Amino acid sequence: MGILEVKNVNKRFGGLQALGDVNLSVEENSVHAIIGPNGAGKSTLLNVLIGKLAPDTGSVLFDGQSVLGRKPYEINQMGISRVFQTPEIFGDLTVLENMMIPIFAKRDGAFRMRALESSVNEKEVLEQAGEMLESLNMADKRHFHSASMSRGDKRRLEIGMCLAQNPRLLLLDEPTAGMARADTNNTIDLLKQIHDERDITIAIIEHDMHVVFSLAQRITVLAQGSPLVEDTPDKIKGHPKVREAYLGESA
Amino acid sequence: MDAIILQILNGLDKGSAYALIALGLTLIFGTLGVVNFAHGALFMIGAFCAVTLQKLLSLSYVVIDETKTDFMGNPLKVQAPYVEKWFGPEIGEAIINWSVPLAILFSIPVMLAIGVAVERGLIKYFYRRPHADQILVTYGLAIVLQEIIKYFYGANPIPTPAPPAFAGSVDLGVALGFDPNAIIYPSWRLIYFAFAALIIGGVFSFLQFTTFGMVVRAGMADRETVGLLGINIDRRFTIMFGIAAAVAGLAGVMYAPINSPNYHMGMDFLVLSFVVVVVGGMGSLPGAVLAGFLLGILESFASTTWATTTIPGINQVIIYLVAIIVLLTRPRGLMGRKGVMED
Amino acid sequence: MSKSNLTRRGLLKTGAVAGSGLALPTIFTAQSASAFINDPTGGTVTLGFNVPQTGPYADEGNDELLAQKLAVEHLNGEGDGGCLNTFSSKALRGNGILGKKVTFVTGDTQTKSDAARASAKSMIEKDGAIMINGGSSSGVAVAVQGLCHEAGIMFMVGLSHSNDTTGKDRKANGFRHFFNAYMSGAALAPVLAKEMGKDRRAYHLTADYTWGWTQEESIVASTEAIGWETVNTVKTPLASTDFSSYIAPVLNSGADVLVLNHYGGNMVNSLTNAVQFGLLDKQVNGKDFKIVVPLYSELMAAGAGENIKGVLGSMNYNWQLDNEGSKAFVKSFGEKYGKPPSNSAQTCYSQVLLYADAVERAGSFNPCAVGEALEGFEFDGLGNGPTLYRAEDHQCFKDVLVVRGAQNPTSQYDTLEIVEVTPREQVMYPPNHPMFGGDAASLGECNDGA
Amino acid sequence: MLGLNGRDTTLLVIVAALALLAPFILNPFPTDSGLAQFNAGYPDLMQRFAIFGIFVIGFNILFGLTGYLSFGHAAFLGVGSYAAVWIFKLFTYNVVPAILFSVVIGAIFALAIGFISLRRSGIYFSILTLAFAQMSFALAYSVLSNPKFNLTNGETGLQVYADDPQMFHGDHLPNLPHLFGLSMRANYEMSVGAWDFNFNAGYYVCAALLLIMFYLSMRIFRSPFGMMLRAIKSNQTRMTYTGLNARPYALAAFVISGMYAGLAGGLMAAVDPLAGAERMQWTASGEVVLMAILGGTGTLIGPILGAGFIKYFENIFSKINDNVLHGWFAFLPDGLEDFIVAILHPFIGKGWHLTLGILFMLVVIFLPGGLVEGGQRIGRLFRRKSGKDDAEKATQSTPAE
Repeated sequence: MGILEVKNVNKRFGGLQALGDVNLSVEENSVHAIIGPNGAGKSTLLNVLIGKLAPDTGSVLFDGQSVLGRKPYEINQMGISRVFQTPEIFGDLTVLENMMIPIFAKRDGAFRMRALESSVNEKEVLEQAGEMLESLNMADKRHFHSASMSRGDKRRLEIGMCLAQNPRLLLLDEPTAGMARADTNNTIDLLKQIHDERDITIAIIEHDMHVVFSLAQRITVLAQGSPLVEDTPDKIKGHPKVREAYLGESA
Repeated sequence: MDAIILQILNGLDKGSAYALIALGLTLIFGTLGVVNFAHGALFMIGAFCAVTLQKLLSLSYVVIDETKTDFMGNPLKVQAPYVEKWFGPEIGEAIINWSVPLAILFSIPVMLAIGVAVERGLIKYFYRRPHADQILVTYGLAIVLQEIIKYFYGANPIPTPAPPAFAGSVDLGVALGFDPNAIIYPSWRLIYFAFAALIIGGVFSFLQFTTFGMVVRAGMADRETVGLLGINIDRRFTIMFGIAAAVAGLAGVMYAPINSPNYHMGMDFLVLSFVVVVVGGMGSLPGAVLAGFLLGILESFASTTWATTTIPGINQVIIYLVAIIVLLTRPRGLMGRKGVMED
Repeated sequence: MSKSNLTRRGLLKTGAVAGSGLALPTIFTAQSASAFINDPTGGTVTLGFNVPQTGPYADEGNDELLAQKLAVEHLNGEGDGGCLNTFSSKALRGNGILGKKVTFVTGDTQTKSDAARASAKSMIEKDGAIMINGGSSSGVAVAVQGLCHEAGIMFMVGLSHSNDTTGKDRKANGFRHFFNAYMSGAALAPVLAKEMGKDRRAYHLTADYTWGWTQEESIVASTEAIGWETVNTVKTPLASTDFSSYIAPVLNSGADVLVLNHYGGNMVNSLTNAVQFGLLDKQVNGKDFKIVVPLYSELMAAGAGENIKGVLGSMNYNWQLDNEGSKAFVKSFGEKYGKPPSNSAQTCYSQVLLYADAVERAGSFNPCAVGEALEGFEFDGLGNGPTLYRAEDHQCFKDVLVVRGAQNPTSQYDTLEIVEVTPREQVMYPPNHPMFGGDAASLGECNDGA
Repeated sequence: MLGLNGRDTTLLVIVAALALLAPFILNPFPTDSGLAQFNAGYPDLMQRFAIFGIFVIGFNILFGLTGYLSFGHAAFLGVGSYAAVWIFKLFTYNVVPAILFSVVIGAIFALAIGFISLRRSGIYFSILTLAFAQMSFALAYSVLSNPKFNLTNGETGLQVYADDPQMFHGDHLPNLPHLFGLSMRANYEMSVGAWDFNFNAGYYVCAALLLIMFYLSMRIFRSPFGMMLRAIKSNQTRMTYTGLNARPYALAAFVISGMYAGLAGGLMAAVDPLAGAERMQWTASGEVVLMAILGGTGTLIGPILGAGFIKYFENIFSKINDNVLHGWFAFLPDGLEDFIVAILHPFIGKGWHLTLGILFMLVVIFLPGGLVEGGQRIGRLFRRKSGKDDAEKATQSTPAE
C-alpha cells in the first residue's frame, strides 16, 4: 500500500467528465510523475488531492487516512505540501520571514495567538529557517523583499518553505513551467538533492518530458481523465499507447 | 393590489437611479480596475448641469416696477429673462420650462469632457496603485467637486422643475381597471424609468454590437491579452470613463426634477450605489442593473406601513440587510465573477 | 517658569476636584483671581458663534453668522445701530459690553452633536468664549446646551424647535429664543380649523428622530383638539432622499390632509414628492386635499420652489412683520447684505443683543448673574413684538406666525405670506406640561464654571 | 527595552515624549498673537488627537497588517461610547469601569460582526462591515431610542441625567467623569511669558492609554502573530497550503481592532459624557480609513500622523474666518489685503472641506506611502546631505516602521 492511494475517483463538471475512475498509488519515498496532454485532468486530480475540489465519488487516502472533506490547511498539517505552477510565496515579506512562517505553522499548528512574543526572540525558528536558507544557497538573500527576486529564486524559496515543514509528501504542479533552461536544471538538481537527502515522497505533475525523465521513478499517464498506463520511465518511453496519446504529438 | 403596484413603480423608479449609477461604477471598475468614490459626485454634477442650464436660460435683465416696493422700501426690481425678450414671452417661458430636457443635450458633452479630463488628469496615474490609494484620491476628488458646487450654488436645494407638461401625475389605475385615484403616479417619474431603461439598453447594445464595445468587453475580461494584440486599450478606456461619467450625469440631470439638487446629493447615493454594485457582483454589468432594481423595489416595500409595523425600523436597514444576506449566500453577489476584488 | 494670572484664557476647570478627598498637588486646584470661567479680563470680550458651515444646513448657518456679525457691529457702535434703537431695554449704548469691545470666533457644528461639541469646546477652552450662540438642529442644541452647562458658559440656543430643548433637556445655562413644536401646534390649529374645517382626516409623515417625534406629538394633540382625526403616523428615516414610497399610499388611506413633520432637505423633498403625486389637485372625502408643513423656513421655501404655493405652516419670525423692531432690523440687515433676514438670522441677532443687554443689566459676565437678568425678562423692539423669557424653563414666549406659500410672489423674498399672528397667550403652556418633561424636568443649578 | 529592538524603542520614546510634551509642542505661538489660531494645544483637541490615534492604531492592526478593509469600524467606537455612558448612568462616573466595559462591548460586537463578515474577502468584506455599521447607526438613531426602550437617546445622544441611578456615585466625587476622584476636566494652565500651556487630566489619561496601545501594537507588529497577519495580506493561498488557518487570525485581528475602537469610544465618553449616533455613521468609518491611508498604511506611526492631520484640519481650519484673515494681513495695503483674503476665503472656515479634499489628493499623488513616506524622503534628503549614502540598504527591504 502506497502513502497516497487514490481509488475510483470521479469528477464531472457539467457534461464534462474531468476524472473518470482514477486509481493511483504513490509508493512511499518514490518520485512519481503524472503526465498527460492538456485537458487530461492533471490539475483537477491535483486539486482533489489537496482538498480544493471534492470528487463526486471515490476516495483519497494519505497514509491510510482520508483527505476528503478536509480543509487545505488540515491536509497540509497531515504532511502534504504543495508547490504551485507559479510560485506562491509571501511577496510582501522578506525571504527570512517567508521561511519562518512554515516553521511556525509546523510547530504551533493551524492557529495560535502569539501576539506579544517577539519574532526576533524565536531562536529555534530563526535557526531552522537560517539552516534551510543555507541549504538553498539563499542565506545572503535573507533580507530581500521576496517579491523582487527572480522566478527561479522564488521557486527555490517556495520549495524550501515546503521542505521546512518536513512533509511526507511533496506535490509539485509543473514546477518548471515558464522557466529558462538553466533555472529548470537548477530546479531538477534541487529536487534530486532533496529526494536523496530526505525521506520524502514526491508527486509531480509535469509537462516537460526532460524534467519527468530526469526525476521520476514511476510515471502515470493520464488521458481524458483516466489513467492510461502506469510504469517506470523506461517502459513509458517505449509504450505504444503513450506514444500515440501523448508523446507522438509533442515529440 | 393597487398598493403593491404603486410600490413596484416606486421601486422601479428608485432602482433606475441606483442602476444607472451602479452601471457607471461597474463600467469604470470593470474596465479600469479603479474604485471610483467620485462617482456620486459625477451624478451630482449631472443634476447641476440641469440647474446651470436653467439659470443660464433664465439670465435676466432688471426692470423697475414703480408700483411695488421691495423689502427695503425701494421700487421693486423685477427680473425679466432675456429669452423672453428675444423670443417673446410665450416661447421664452417655454424654453425656460423645458430646461431640464434641454440639459440632457447640454450635459452629454460636459460630462464626457469632465470624465475624460478626470481620467487623463488623475485616474490614469492610479491604475497600478492599490485600491486604498484609489479610494483616497477619488474621495478627495469627490469632496473637491462638491465643495466647488457648494461655493457657486450654496448648500440649499435648488428647485429644478420638470416641464409643466410632465409636472403632474397620471392615473394609471383607470387604464388597468382600478378605481380612479387608486394608482396615481407622477409623469416625470414614469419618464425617468423609461429614460433609465433606454440608457441601460443603449450601453448594453453599445458594448454588445460595436467593435469598440467588443474590445472593451475583451479588455474587461483580460486586459493584458488585449494589450498584446496591439490594440490601444488605454484610449478606449479613457472614452469608457467619459461614457460612465455621462451615464451618471444623465441620471443626475433627469433626477433633478424629482428631488431638488443639492451639493451633497452625490454622497447620499455613493454608499448605496456601492452596495448595489457589490450585491450585483463586482464587474458584472447585468448584475449592477439587476441589483439596482431589486434593492429599489425591496426598499419601497420595506417602507410600507405594513412592513414597518411588522418589523420596526426595517425601512432603515433593508438595503443593508439584503446586502448581508445576498453576500452570505452568494459569495460574489448575484452575478459576480470569481477573483474580482477579492483580495 | 512663572505662574501668572494675567492672561488666562480658555481655562476649563472643575471646582469639584478640590473636594475629591484625594491628596492632589496644588496645581490641580483652581488658581483663580476671578470667580467664574473665561471672565474677560482685557479690553475685549469674546463670543462664540457655533453654526453649521458644512453639510446640508450650511446656508442656514451662514445666515446666522451674517446676523451675528451684524449684532456685533451694532454692539460695538458701528453701523446704524439696528435694533439698539428700538429695543425696549436701553442698557446697551453701542460701546461694546460693559465697555469691552466685542470680538467673536466662529466654528462649524456640521449639524452633528459631536462636531458641535468639539467646536464649542475649542471656543471655550482655546478662545475663551464667554457665550456660545447658534446651531440649526435640536440634537445639536441639546448637546451643546449640556456642554455649556457643564462648563459654566452661557448658551443662547440657535434654531431649535424640539420641545425637549426647554423641556426635559432644559438647562440653567441655556435660553431659547426660537419657538417650539407645541407652539406651532397651538398656533396652527385655529387657522387650520378656519381654513380647512373641523372635520378633517390627517396623515402624518414624520422624520424619525426626536425633533420629528415631538412635533408629531404636538401637532396630533392640537389638531385632534379641534376635532380632526389622525389616520396614520408614519416615520421616515432621516437619511431618506426620496419619499415616494411614503407618499404613494396617502391618497388611498382616506386622509384628506398630509402633515409633513420634516425639516430642511427632508421637507423640501417630501413636499416636492407630494406635489408630484398630484395630491394638491385631488379631492378626497369631498374636500380639496391639503398639505401642512408645521415648521417653515425661508430656505426650505426656496428649496421647494413652486411647490409651497398655498401650503400652510408656522414660523418664528418673518421680515414682513410690521413692527418697529422688525423694520429697523430688516433695514440694517438689508443694507449690509442686500437681502432680507431669515428667521434664523433674526433669532441669532436678537439673542446676541439680549445676551449683551443682560450682561449690562447684571453688571457682570458671570453666567449666573446673566441668567438671572434674563429670567422673566419682558421686552419689545427686537422684531417679534412683546416677548417674555420665562424663568421656569428658559423658553421664550412671543407671537407665533402662521404663514402660507404665496400664490404670486413678487420676488424671491416674499414666497411666504403671513396669514395670522397668533398672540402669545394662545401658545402659552405650563412649565411642567407633560410634553416638556412634566414635573421631573429641571433646569439644574446654574453653573459659572468656578 | 520592553522587548523591543533599538529602533522601535527609539520610536516609542519619541512618541512618548511627543505625547507628554504635547501641551508645549502644540502651542508654539504666543496666546495673543495672530498665529495663535494655529495652536492646537487646548484640552479638547489634544484629547481628540490621542483618542483618534488609538482608534486608528487599532484599525491599522486590521487593515495595515491583514489588508482587510473594514468600512464599518466606527460602529465599534459608537457602541464603546454607549457602553461607557451607560456605566456612567447606572453605576459610577469613575472612568475605569466605563472604559473596561466599552472595550468588552467593542470586542463582543467585533466578534459577532467579524465572524460573519470574514466569511468573505476583498470588497465583499468591506461592504459587509459597512452594512453592519450602517444598520447599527440607523437603529441607534431612531429605533433604539423610542420612548419605550430608549437605549441610545437618538439624535440628541445618550447623556447622564440627574435622575439616573448612579449607584456608586458618592457626594464627594465630581459630577463629571473622573479617575478615582480626579476630574477628567481638571486642568492646570501654565503661563510662560506670552505663552499659555494647558495640562489636562483627561488628555493625560488618553495619552497614557495611547502610549500603552501604541506599545501593544508595536509588540503585535513584531510578533509571530503579526507576521501571520502580514502573511494573510500577502498571500492567502500560500498561507492555507502552509497549514495555517487564516480565518481565526483575521478574526483575532478584527476583534483586537474592535477593542481598540471600543476603547477610543469609551475615552470619548470619558472626556465628554455624551454618546451620539453620528459617530457610527459611514462617514466616520470612512474617516478612519482615510486617516490610515493618509498617514501610511501598515506603518506604526503613520496612522497616528494621519489622525492628527485630519483632526487638526477639522478643528483649526474650520475656525478660521475672514476676520481672522484680515487680522493676519492687516499689515498689507488695504487693496492687497482684501485681495489676499478674497483668494484664501474659499479655503477656510466653511471651505475647510475643500482644503482637506485637495490635501488628500496632493498627499496621495505625491506621497504614495502617505505622510510617513514624506518623512522618510525628508530623512533621506537629510542623510544624503550629510554624506552618508546607504545605497546598499535601499535595495533591501526595511521592515515596516
